[in-house]
Amino acid sequence: MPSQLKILEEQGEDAVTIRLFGEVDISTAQELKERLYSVVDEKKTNLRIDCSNLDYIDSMGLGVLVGVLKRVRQGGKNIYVSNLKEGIRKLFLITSLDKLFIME
Amino acid sequence: MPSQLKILEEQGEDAVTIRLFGEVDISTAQELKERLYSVVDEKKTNLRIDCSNLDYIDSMGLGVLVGVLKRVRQGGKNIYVSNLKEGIRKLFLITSLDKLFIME
Amino acid sequence: MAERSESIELTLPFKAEYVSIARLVASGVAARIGFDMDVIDDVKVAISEVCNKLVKADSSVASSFRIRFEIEKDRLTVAFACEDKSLGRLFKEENEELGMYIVAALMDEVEYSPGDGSLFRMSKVVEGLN
Amino acid sequence: MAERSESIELTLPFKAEYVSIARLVASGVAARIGFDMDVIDDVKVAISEVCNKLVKADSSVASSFRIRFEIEKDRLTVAFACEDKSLGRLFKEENEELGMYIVAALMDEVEYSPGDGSLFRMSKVVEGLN
Ligand SMILES: Nc1ncnc2c1ncn2[C@@H]1O[C@H](COP(=O)(O)OP(=O)(O)O)[C@@H](O)[C@H]1O
Ligand SMILES: Nc1ncnc2c1ncn2[C@@H]1O[C@H](COP(=O)(O)OP(=O)(O)O)[C@@H](O)[C@H]1O
Repeated sequence: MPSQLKILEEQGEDAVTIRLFGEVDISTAQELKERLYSVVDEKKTNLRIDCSNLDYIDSMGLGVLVGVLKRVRQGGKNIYVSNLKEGIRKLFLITSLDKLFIME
Repeated sequence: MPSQLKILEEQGEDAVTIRLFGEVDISTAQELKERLYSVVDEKKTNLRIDCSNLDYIDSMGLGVLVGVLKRVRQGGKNIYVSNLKEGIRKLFLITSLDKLFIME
Repeated sequence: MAERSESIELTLPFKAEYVSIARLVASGVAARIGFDMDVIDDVKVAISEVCNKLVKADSSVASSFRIRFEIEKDRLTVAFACEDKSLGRLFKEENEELGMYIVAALMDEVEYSPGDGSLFRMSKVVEGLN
Repeated sequence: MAERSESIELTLPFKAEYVSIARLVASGVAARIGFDMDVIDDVKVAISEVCNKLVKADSSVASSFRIRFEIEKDRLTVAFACEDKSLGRLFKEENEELGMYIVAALMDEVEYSPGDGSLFRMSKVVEGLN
Protein backbone atom coordinates (compact mmCIF):
# COMPACT_ATOMS: atom_id res chain seq x y z
CA MET A 1 0.00 0.00 0.00
CA PRO A 2 1.63 3.27 -1.08
CA SER A 3 2.17 5.69 1.79
CA GLN A 4 0.55 9.10 1.54
CA LEU A 5 3.53 10.65 3.27
CA LYS A 6 6.99 11.37 1.94
CA ILE A 7 9.75 12.61 4.21
CA LEU A 8 12.93 14.26 2.92
CA GLU A 9 15.89 15.16 5.11
CA GLU A 10 18.52 17.79 4.44
CA GLN A 11 21.51 18.68 6.61
CA GLY A 12 21.83 22.43 7.02
CA GLU A 13 24.26 24.57 8.99
CA ASP A 14 22.26 25.20 12.14
CA ALA A 15 19.55 22.57 11.68
CA VAL A 16 18.40 19.46 9.89
CA THR A 17 15.51 20.37 7.63
CA ILE A 18 12.73 17.80 7.33
CA ARG A 19 10.43 18.33 4.35
CA LEU A 20 7.01 16.71 4.61
CA PHE A 21 5.03 15.85 1.48
CA GLY A 22 1.42 14.64 1.60
CA GLU A 23 -0.57 13.64 4.64
CA VAL A 24 0.26 12.86 8.23
CA ASP A 25 -2.70 10.96 9.60
CA ILE A 26 -3.41 7.87 11.70
CA SER A 27 -1.87 5.67 9.00
CA THR A 28 1.38 7.63 8.61
CA ALA A 29 2.02 9.18 12.05
CA GLN A 30 4.06 6.20 13.23
CA GLU A 31 6.34 6.44 10.19
CA LEU A 32 6.91 10.14 10.92
CA LYS A 33 7.62 9.39 14.56
CA GLU A 34 10.26 6.76 13.84
CA ARG A 35 11.94 8.91 11.25
CA LEU A 36 12.09 12.04 13.41
CA TYR A 37 13.24 10.16 16.51
CA SER A 38 16.07 8.62 14.58
CA VAL A 39 17.15 12.00 13.17
CA VAL A 40 17.04 13.59 16.61
CA ASP A 41 18.98 10.77 18.24
CA GLU A 42 21.67 10.77 15.55
CA LYS A 43 22.09 14.44 14.79
CA LYS A 44 21.44 16.15 18.14
CA THR A 45 20.74 19.43 16.37
CA ASN A 46 17.87 21.86 15.76
CA LEU A 47 15.07 20.60 13.53
CA ARG A 48 13.31 22.64 10.92
CA ILE A 49 10.03 21.07 9.74
CA ASP A 50 9.24 22.48 6.30
CA CYS A 51 5.51 22.12 5.69
CA SER A 52 5.29 23.75 2.24
CA ASN A 53 4.02 20.48 0.80
CA LEU A 54 2.16 19.14 3.80
CA ASP A 55 -1.50 18.87 2.81
CA TYR A 56 -2.95 17.39 5.95
CA ILE A 57 -2.11 16.80 9.58
CA ASP A 58 -4.31 16.08 12.56
CA SER A 59 -3.92 15.32 16.27
CA MET A 60 -2.00 12.13 15.46
CA GLY A 61 0.71 14.09 13.70
CA LEU A 62 0.67 16.99 16.15
CA GLY A 63 1.13 14.44 18.94
CA VAL A 64 4.23 13.11 17.21
CA LEU A 65 5.67 16.61 16.81
CA VAL A 66 5.13 17.38 20.51
CA GLY A 67 6.87 14.14 21.47
CA VAL A 68 9.81 14.96 19.23
CA LEU A 69 9.96 18.48 20.63
CA LYS A 70 10.37 17.07 24.15
CA ARG A 71 13.30 14.99 23.01
CA VAL A 72 14.90 17.86 21.07
CA ARG A 73 14.54 20.18 24.07
CA GLN A 74 16.24 17.61 26.32
CA GLY A 75 19.28 18.09 24.15
CA GLY A 76 18.96 21.88 24.51
CA LYS A 77 17.84 22.30 20.89
CA ASN A 78 14.62 23.49 19.27
CA ILE A 79 12.10 22.81 16.51
CA TYR A 80 11.27 25.41 13.86
CA VAL A 81 8.03 24.93 11.94
CA SER A 82 7.88 26.69 8.61
CA ASN A 83 5.61 27.38 5.64
CA LEU A 84 2.36 26.07 7.07
CA LYS A 85 -0.67 26.09 4.81
CA GLU A 86 -3.62 28.06 6.15
CA GLY A 87 -5.73 25.15 7.43
CA ILE A 88 -2.76 23.62 9.23
CA ARG A 89 -1.71 26.94 10.73
CA LYS A 90 -5.24 27.16 12.15
CA LEU A 91 -4.75 23.82 13.91
CA PHE A 92 -1.54 25.08 15.53
CA LEU A 93 -3.40 28.18 16.76
CA ILE A 94 -6.44 26.29 18.07
CA THR A 95 -4.23 23.92 20.03
CA SER A 96 -1.79 26.67 21.13
CA LEU A 97 1.03 24.64 19.65
CA ASP A 98 2.13 27.84 17.93
CA LYS A 99 3.48 28.84 21.35
CA LEU A 100 5.42 25.63 21.84
CA PHE A 101 7.22 25.51 18.49
CA ILE A 102 9.15 28.33 16.87
CA MET A 103 6.87 29.32 14.00
CA GLU A 104 8.46 30.76 10.88
CA MET B 1 -24.29 23.63 -5.92
CA PRO B 2 -21.12 24.54 -7.83
CA SER B 3 -20.87 22.77 -11.18
CA GLN B 4 -17.84 20.60 -11.79
CA LEU B 5 -17.79 21.66 -15.42
CA LYS B 6 -16.68 24.93 -16.96
CA ILE B 7 -17.18 25.61 -20.66
CA LEU B 8 -15.30 28.34 -22.55
CA GLU B 9 -16.06 29.33 -26.13
CA GLU B 10 -13.71 30.99 -28.59
CA GLN B 11 -14.46 32.03 -32.16
CA GLY B 12 -11.67 30.95 -34.51
CA GLU B 13 -11.28 31.25 -38.25
CA ASP B 14 -12.48 27.85 -39.39
CA ALA B 15 -14.16 26.69 -36.18
CA VAL B 16 -15.54 27.61 -32.80
CA THR B 17 -13.29 26.17 -30.13
CA ILE B 18 -15.00 24.87 -27.00
CA ARG B 19 -12.69 24.36 -24.05
CA LEU B 20 -13.91 21.96 -21.39
CA PHE B 21 -12.65 22.22 -17.80
CA GLY B 22 -13.45 19.62 -15.15
CA GLU B 23 -15.90 16.75 -15.39
CA VAL B 24 -18.69 15.83 -17.77
CA ASP B 25 -20.84 13.32 -15.93
CA ILE B 26 -24.51 12.62 -15.29
CA SER B 27 -24.82 15.88 -13.36
CA THR B 28 -23.23 18.11 -16.00
CA ALA B 29 -24.01 16.42 -19.34
CA GLN B 30 -27.27 18.36 -19.77
CA GLU B 31 -25.45 21.68 -19.32
CA LEU B 32 -22.91 20.65 -21.98
CA LYS B 33 -25.69 19.60 -24.34
CA GLU B 34 -27.57 22.88 -24.09
CA ARG B 35 -24.44 24.90 -24.53
CA LEU B 36 -23.18 22.98 -27.57
CA TYR B 37 -26.58 22.88 -29.25
CA SER B 38 -26.91 26.62 -28.93
CA VAL B 39 -23.42 27.18 -30.36
CA VAL B 40 -24.14 24.86 -33.28
CA ASP B 41 -27.50 26.44 -34.03
CA GLU B 42 -26.12 29.97 -33.92
CA LYS B 43 -22.73 29.59 -35.54
CA LYS B 44 -23.26 26.84 -38.12
CA THR B 45 -19.52 26.21 -38.26
CA ASN B 46 -17.02 23.49 -37.42
CA LEU B 47 -16.53 22.74 -33.71
CA ARG B 48 -13.24 22.03 -32.06
CA ILE B 49 -13.59 20.46 -28.59
CA ASP B 50 -10.39 21.16 -26.67
CA CYS B 51 -10.08 18.56 -23.92
CA SER B 52 -6.72 19.66 -22.43
CA ASN B 53 -8.44 20.35 -19.12
CA LEU B 54 -11.14 17.72 -19.26
CA ASP B 55 -10.55 15.36 -16.34
CA TYR B 56 -13.48 13.04 -16.73
CA ILE B 57 -16.13 12.05 -19.22
CA ASP B 58 -18.32 8.96 -19.45
CA SER B 59 -21.12 7.63 -21.63
CA MET B 60 -23.36 10.54 -20.64
CA GLY B 61 -20.92 13.05 -22.10
CA LEU B 62 -20.01 10.89 -25.08
CA GLY B 63 -23.73 10.62 -25.84
CA VAL B 64 -24.00 14.39 -25.89
CA LEU B 65 -21.04 14.69 -28.25
CA VAL B 66 -22.53 12.14 -30.65
CA GLY B 67 -25.84 14.03 -30.64
CA VAL B 68 -24.07 17.30 -31.37
CA LEU B 69 -22.04 15.64 -34.13
CA LYS B 70 -25.26 14.59 -35.87
CA ARG B 71 -26.49 18.15 -35.84
CA VAL B 72 -23.15 19.57 -37.02
CA ARG B 73 -23.00 17.06 -39.87
CA GLN B 74 -26.50 18.03 -40.99
CA GLY B 75 -25.04 21.47 -41.66
CA GLY B 76 -22.17 19.89 -43.61
CA LYS B 77 -19.63 20.70 -40.87
CA ASN B 78 -17.51 18.58 -38.54
CA ILE B 79 -16.28 18.16 -34.97
CA TYR B 80 -12.57 18.07 -34.13
CA VAL B 81 -11.62 16.57 -30.76
CA SER B 82 -8.24 17.62 -29.46
CA ASN B 83 -5.81 17.09 -26.61
CA LEU B 84 -7.48 14.13 -24.94
CA LYS B 85 -5.94 12.85 -21.74
CA GLU B 86 -4.93 9.19 -21.85
CA GLY B 87 -7.90 7.72 -19.97
CA ILE B 88 -10.38 9.66 -22.07
CA ARG B 89 -8.65 8.72 -25.31
CA LYS B 90 -9.05 5.10 -24.24
CA LEU B 91 -12.82 5.60 -23.97
CA PHE B 92 -12.96 6.98 -27.51
CA LEU B 93 -11.05 3.94 -28.75
CA ILE B 94 -13.15 1.39 -26.85
CA THR B 95 -16.35 2.89 -28.19
CA SER B 96 -14.94 3.46 -31.70
CA LEU B 97 -15.91 7.11 -31.38
CA ASP B 98 -12.38 7.91 -32.57
CA LYS B 99 -13.66 6.93 -36.01
CA LEU B 100 -16.66 9.22 -35.83
CA PHE B 101 -14.92 12.40 -34.72
CA ILE B 102 -11.82 13.94 -36.25
CA MET B 103 -9.19 13.27 -33.60
CA GLU B 104 -6.32 15.71 -33.30
CA MET C 1 -1.91 -3.98 0.39
CA ALA C 2 -4.83 -5.55 2.19
CA GLU C 3 -4.08 -9.04 3.40
CA ARG C 4 -7.59 -10.38 3.73
CA SER C 5 -10.93 -9.39 2.29
CA GLU C 6 -12.12 -6.06 3.65
CA SER C 7 -14.99 -4.00 2.53
CA ILE C 8 -16.08 -0.42 2.37
CA GLU C 9 -19.65 0.50 1.65
CA LEU C 10 -21.12 3.71 0.32
CA THR C 11 -24.84 4.47 0.35
CA LEU C 12 -26.03 7.13 -2.08
CA PRO C 13 -29.41 8.65 -2.91
CA PHE C 14 -30.70 8.26 -6.47
CA LYS C 15 -29.34 11.67 -7.40
CA ALA C 16 -27.05 12.72 -10.21
CA GLU C 17 -25.20 15.18 -7.97
CA TYR C 18 -23.74 12.42 -5.82
CA VAL C 19 -22.33 10.07 -8.43
CA SER C 20 -19.03 11.93 -8.23
CA ILE C 21 -18.77 10.87 -4.57
CA ALA C 22 -18.65 7.26 -5.75
CA ARG C 23 -15.73 8.22 -7.99
CA LEU C 24 -13.91 9.81 -5.06
CA VAL C 25 -14.27 6.66 -2.98
CA ALA C 26 -13.23 4.55 -5.95
CA SER C 27 -10.02 6.51 -6.41
CA GLY C 28 -9.23 6.33 -2.72
CA VAL C 29 -9.79 2.61 -2.51
CA ALA C 30 -8.06 1.78 -5.78
CA ALA C 31 -5.03 3.90 -4.86
CA ARG C 32 -4.75 2.12 -1.51
CA ILE C 33 -4.82 -1.25 -3.22
CA GLY C 34 -1.98 -0.16 -5.42
CA PHE C 35 -3.71 0.21 -8.77
CA ASP C 36 -1.94 2.38 -11.32
CA MET C 37 -3.47 5.73 -12.21
CA ASP C 38 -4.88 4.49 -15.51
CA VAL C 39 -6.47 1.49 -13.85
CA ILE C 40 -7.98 3.77 -11.21
CA ASP C 41 -9.49 5.84 -14.03
CA ASP C 42 -11.03 2.72 -15.57
CA VAL C 43 -12.59 1.73 -12.26
CA LYS C 44 -13.95 5.23 -11.75
CA VAL C 45 -15.63 5.26 -15.15
CA ALA C 46 -17.08 1.78 -14.68
CA ILE C 47 -18.54 2.65 -11.27
CA SER C 48 -20.01 5.89 -12.60
CA GLU C 49 -21.64 4.07 -15.50
CA VAL C 50 -23.42 1.70 -13.14
CA CYS C 51 -24.45 4.58 -10.87
CA ASN C 52 -25.74 6.48 -13.92
CA LYS C 53 -27.98 3.55 -14.80
CA LEU C 54 -29.34 3.31 -11.27
CA VAL C 55 -29.88 7.05 -10.91
CA LYS C 56 -31.62 7.28 -14.28
CA ALA C 57 -33.91 4.36 -13.39
CA ASP C 58 -34.57 5.69 -9.86
CA SER C 59 -36.80 3.66 -7.56
CA SER C 60 -40.33 4.10 -6.29
CA VAL C 61 -39.48 1.91 -3.30
CA ALA C 62 -35.98 2.78 -2.11
CA SER C 63 -34.41 6.18 -1.64
CA SER C 64 -30.84 4.98 -1.84
CA PHE C 65 -28.59 2.28 -3.25
CA ARG C 66 -25.37 0.81 -1.93
CA ILE C 67 -21.96 0.32 -3.46
CA ARG C 68 -19.71 -2.20 -1.78
CA PHE C 69 -15.99 -2.15 -2.46
CA GLU C 70 -14.54 -5.56 -1.59
CA ILE C 71 -10.80 -5.37 -1.29
CA GLU C 72 -8.92 -8.61 -1.71
CA LYS C 73 -5.27 -9.44 -2.07
CA ASP C 74 -5.37 -9.60 -5.83
CA ARG C 75 -8.54 -7.79 -6.86
CA LEU C 76 -11.13 -5.14 -6.21
CA THR C 77 -14.76 -6.19 -6.54
CA VAL C 78 -17.49 -3.58 -6.65
CA ALA C 79 -21.05 -4.74 -5.93
CA PHE C 80 -24.21 -2.67 -6.20
CA ALA C 81 -27.23 -3.43 -4.05
CA CYS C 82 -30.59 -1.96 -3.24
CA GLU C 83 -33.65 -2.83 -1.21
CA ASP C 84 -35.51 -2.45 -4.48
CA LYS C 85 -34.60 -5.78 -6.03
CA SER C 86 -36.60 -4.99 -9.17
CA LEU C 87 -33.65 -2.87 -10.30
CA GLY C 88 -31.94 -6.14 -11.16
CA ARG C 89 -33.79 -5.82 -14.48
CA LEU C 90 -31.35 -3.08 -15.48
CA PHE C 91 -28.41 -5.44 -15.65
CA LYS C 92 -28.58 -7.88 -18.54
CA GLU C 93 -25.71 -9.28 -20.55
CA GLU C 94 -27.47 -8.55 -23.86
CA ASN C 95 -27.40 -4.83 -23.20
CA GLU C 96 -26.85 -2.49 -26.12
CA GLU C 97 -26.29 0.62 -24.09
CA LEU C 98 -23.02 2.50 -24.38
CA GLY C 99 -22.60 2.73 -20.61
CA MET C 100 -22.72 -0.99 -19.87
CA TYR C 101 -20.63 -1.71 -22.94
CA ILE C 102 -17.93 0.53 -21.44
CA VAL C 103 -18.22 -1.24 -18.09
CA ALA C 104 -17.67 -4.64 -19.70
CA ALA C 105 -14.70 -3.29 -21.66
CA LEU C 106 -12.99 -1.67 -18.68
CA MET C 107 -13.50 -4.29 -15.98
CA ASP C 108 -11.95 -7.76 -15.88
CA GLU C 109 -15.11 -9.56 -14.73
CA VAL C 110 -18.77 -8.65 -14.63
CA GLU C 111 -21.65 -10.61 -13.08
CA TYR C 112 -25.13 -9.68 -14.27
CA SER C 113 -27.04 -11.89 -11.84
CA PRO C 114 -24.78 -12.40 -8.85
CA GLY C 115 -25.97 -15.00 -6.38
CA ASP C 116 -25.26 -12.81 -3.35
CA GLY C 117 -28.39 -10.69 -3.45
CA SER C 118 -26.70 -7.71 -5.04
CA LEU C 119 -27.86 -6.26 -8.37
CA PHE C 120 -24.57 -6.30 -10.21
CA ARG C 121 -20.93 -7.10 -9.44
CA MET C 122 -17.74 -6.34 -11.28
CA SER C 123 -14.05 -6.92 -10.55
CA LYS C 124 -10.70 -5.57 -11.52
CA VAL C 125 -7.62 -7.71 -10.97
CA VAL C 126 -4.41 -6.22 -9.59
CA GLU C 127 -1.61 -7.03 -11.97
CA GLY C 128 2.07 -7.16 -11.25
CA LEU C 129 1.53 -7.35 -7.50
CA ASN C 130 1.18 -10.23 -5.09
CA MET D 1 -27.50 23.12 -2.93
CA ALA D 2 -29.67 20.32 -1.62
CA GLU D 3 -33.26 21.39 -1.04
CA ARG D 4 -34.30 18.79 1.48
CA SER D 5 -32.43 16.53 3.83
CA GLU D 6 -30.43 13.89 1.98
CA SER D 7 -27.91 11.52 3.33
CA ILE D 8 -24.87 9.65 2.24
CA GLU D 9 -23.45 6.87 4.32
CA LEU D 10 -19.99 5.39 4.40
CA THR D 11 -19.15 2.14 6.18
CA LEU D 12 -15.49 1.62 7.05
CA PRO D 13 -13.55 -1.17 8.78
CA PHE D 14 -11.69 -0.28 11.98
CA LYS D 15 -8.48 0.26 10.03
CA ALA D 16 -6.13 3.23 9.94
CA GLU D 17 -5.60 2.83 6.18
CA TYR D 18 -9.17 3.76 5.37
CA VAL D 19 -9.63 6.92 7.40
CA SER D 20 -8.47 8.92 4.38
CA ILE D 21 -11.50 7.59 2.46
CA ALA D 22 -13.73 9.38 4.98
CA ARG D 23 -11.83 12.58 4.18
CA LEU D 24 -12.39 12.09 0.46
CA VAL D 25 -16.12 11.69 0.95
CA ALA D 26 -16.17 14.68 3.29
CA SER D 27 -14.53 16.91 0.71
CA GLY D 28 -16.89 15.72 -2.00
CA VAL D 29 -19.98 16.28 0.09
CA ALA D 30 -18.84 19.59 1.55
CA ALA D 31 -17.88 20.93 -1.88
CA ARG D 32 -21.29 19.99 -3.25
CA ILE D 33 -23.02 21.84 -0.41
CA GLY D 34 -21.01 24.92 -1.26
CA PHE D 35 -18.63 25.10 1.69
CA ASP D 36 -15.49 27.17 1.16
CA MET D 37 -12.18 25.36 0.92
CA ASP D 38 -11.14 26.29 4.46
CA VAL D 39 -14.44 25.05 5.87
CA ILE D 40 -14.04 21.82 3.94
CA ASP D 41 -10.62 21.40 5.54
CA ASP D 42 -12.13 21.88 9.00
CA VAL D 43 -14.78 19.24 8.35
CA LYS D 44 -12.15 16.83 7.03
CA VAL D 45 -10.02 17.20 10.15
CA ALA D 46 -13.01 16.82 12.48
CA ILE D 47 -14.20 13.67 10.73
CA SER D 48 -10.72 12.18 10.79
CA GLU D 49 -10.37 12.87 14.49
CA VAL D 50 -13.55 10.95 15.25
CA CYS D 51 -12.48 8.11 12.96
CA ASN D 52 -9.08 8.04 14.68
CA LYS D 53 -10.79 7.55 18.03
CA LEU D 54 -12.95 4.73 16.72
CA VAL D 55 -10.10 3.00 14.91
CA LYS D 56 -7.83 3.22 17.94
CA ALA D 57 -10.55 1.80 20.20
CA ASP D 58 -11.51 -0.91 17.69
CA SER D 59 -14.35 -3.28 18.58
CA SER D 60 -14.50 -6.90 19.61
CA VAL D 61 -18.08 -7.07 18.35
CA ALA D 62 -18.31 -5.11 15.12
CA SER D 63 -15.95 -5.09 12.17
CA SER D 64 -17.03 -1.73 10.81
CA PHE D 65 -18.56 1.60 11.75
CA ARG D 66 -20.73 3.97 9.77
CA ILE D 67 -20.45 7.65 9.00
CA ARG D 68 -23.63 9.35 7.90
CA PHE D 69 -23.43 12.70 6.11
CA GLU D 70 -26.79 14.46 6.45
CA ILE D 71 -27.06 17.26 3.97
CA GLU D 72 -29.56 19.97 4.76
CA LYS D 73 -30.27 23.36 3.27
CA ASP D 74 -28.18 25.23 5.81
CA ARG D 75 -25.91 22.64 7.39
CA LEU D 76 -23.97 19.42 7.14
CA THR D 77 -24.36 16.98 10.01
CA VAL D 78 -22.01 14.05 10.36
CA ALA D 79 -23.13 11.17 12.59
CA PHE D 80 -21.10 8.12 13.55
CA ALA D 81 -22.79 4.83 14.35
CA CYS D 82 -21.84 1.25 15.07
CA GLU D 83 -23.51 -1.99 16.01
CA ASP D 84 -21.17 -1.96 18.99
CA LYS D 85 -23.02 0.59 21.13
CA SER D 86 -20.39 0.31 23.87
CA LEU D 87 -18.22 2.63 21.78
CA GLY D 88 -20.46 5.44 23.00
CA ARG D 89 -18.12 5.52 26.00
CA LEU D 90 -15.50 7.16 23.81
CA PHE D 91 -17.51 10.34 23.39
CA LYS D 92 -17.77 12.39 26.56
CA GLU D 93 -17.90 16.15 26.86
CA GLU D 94 -15.25 16.17 29.60
CA ASN D 95 -12.65 14.77 27.25
CA GLU D 96 -9.08 15.99 27.58
CA GLU D 97 -7.81 14.49 24.40
CA LEU D 98 -6.34 16.73 21.73
CA GLY D 99 -8.38 15.08 18.98
CA MET D 100 -11.81 15.74 20.46
CA TYR D 101 -10.73 19.19 21.55
CA ILE D 102 -9.97 19.95 17.90
CA VAL D 103 -13.37 18.54 16.82
CA ALA D 104 -15.21 20.83 19.24
CA ALA D 105 -13.18 23.82 18.06
CA LEU D 106 -13.72 23.20 14.35
CA MET D 107 -17.39 22.21 14.28
CA ASP D 108 -20.35 24.45 15.07
CA GLU D 109 -22.26 21.86 17.12
CA VAL D 110 -21.33 18.57 18.74
CA GLU D 111 -23.63 16.06 20.45
CA TYR D 112 -21.96 13.58 22.76
CA SER D 113 -25.04 11.47 23.47
CA PRO D 114 -27.34 11.93 20.52
CA GLY D 115 -30.82 10.51 20.96
CA ASP D 116 -30.89 8.89 17.53
CA GLY D 117 -28.90 5.78 18.34
CA SER D 118 -25.69 7.05 16.85
CA LEU D 119 -22.49 7.35 18.90
CA PHE D 120 -21.65 10.96 18.16
CA ARG D 121 -22.99 13.73 15.93
CA MET D 122 -21.51 17.02 14.84
CA SER D 123 -22.65 19.80 12.51
CA LYS D 124 -21.23 22.60 10.47
CA VAL D 125 -23.47 25.45 9.40
CA VAL D 126 -23.31 26.86 5.88
CA GLU D 127 -22.77 30.58 6.14
CA GLY D 128 -23.53 33.22 3.57
CA LEU D 129 -25.79 30.92 1.58
CA ASN D 130 -29.49 30.26 1.61
N1 LIG E 1 -23.44 -2.79 -1.13
C1 LIG E 1 -23.67 -4.08 -1.30
N2 LIG E 1 -23.14 -4.67 -2.36
C2 LIG E 1 -23.33 -5.94 -2.58
N3 LIG E 1 -24.03 -6.74 -1.83
C3 LIG E 1 -24.58 -6.22 -0.77
C4 LIG E 1 -24.43 -4.87 -0.44
N4 LIG E 1 -25.10 -4.64 0.69
C5 LIG E 1 -25.65 -5.79 1.03
N5 LIG E 1 -25.34 -6.74 0.15
C6 LIG E 1 -25.74 -8.11 0.14
O1 LIG E 1 -26.99 -8.16 -0.49
C7 LIG E 1 -27.82 -9.12 0.18
C8 LIG E 1 -29.09 -8.47 0.64
O2 LIG E 1 -28.75 -7.42 1.50
P1 LIG E 1 -29.71 -6.82 2.62
O3 LIG E 1 -28.86 -6.34 3.73
O4 LIG E 1 -30.81 -7.77 2.89
O5 LIG E 1 -30.25 -5.49 2.00
P2 LIG E 1 -31.37 -5.30 0.96
O6 LIG E 1 -32.63 -5.28 1.74
O7 LIG E 1 -31.04 -3.96 0.37
O8 LIG E 1 -31.26 -6.41 -0.02
C9 LIG E 1 -26.99 -9.66 1.30
O9 LIG E 1 -26.42 -10.88 0.88
C10 LIG E 1 -25.92 -8.62 1.53
O10 LIG E 1 -24.71 -9.16 2.00
N1 LIG F 1 -24.24 6.21 10.01
C1 LIG F 1 -25.17 6.51 10.90
N2 LIG F 1 -25.05 7.65 11.56
C2 LIG F 1 -25.95 8.00 12.47
N3 LIG F 1 -26.98 7.28 12.82
C3 LIG F 1 -27.13 6.14 12.20
C4 LIG F 1 -26.25 5.68 11.21
N4 LIG F 1 -26.67 4.49 10.78
C5 LIG F 1 -27.76 4.23 11.46
N5 LIG F 1 -28.04 5.21 12.33
C6 LIG F 1 -29.11 5.31 13.28
O1 LIG F 1 -28.70 4.64 14.43
C7 LIG F 1 -29.81 3.91 14.97
C8 LIG F 1 -29.46 2.46 15.09
O2 LIG F 1 -29.15 1.98 13.81
P1 LIG F 1 -29.25 0.46 13.36
O3 LIG F 1 -29.57 0.45 11.91
O4 LIG F 1 -30.09 -0.29 14.32
O5 LIG F 1 -27.77 -0.03 13.37
P2 LIG F 1 -26.92 -0.50 14.59
O6 LIG F 1 -27.30 -1.92 14.80
O7 LIG F 1 -25.52 -0.35 14.06
O8 LIG F 1 -27.24 0.41 15.70
C9 LIG F 1 -30.96 4.15 14.05
O9 LIG F 1 -31.74 5.20 14.60
C10 LIG F 1 -30.32 4.60 12.76
O10 LIG F 1 -31.12 5.50 12.03
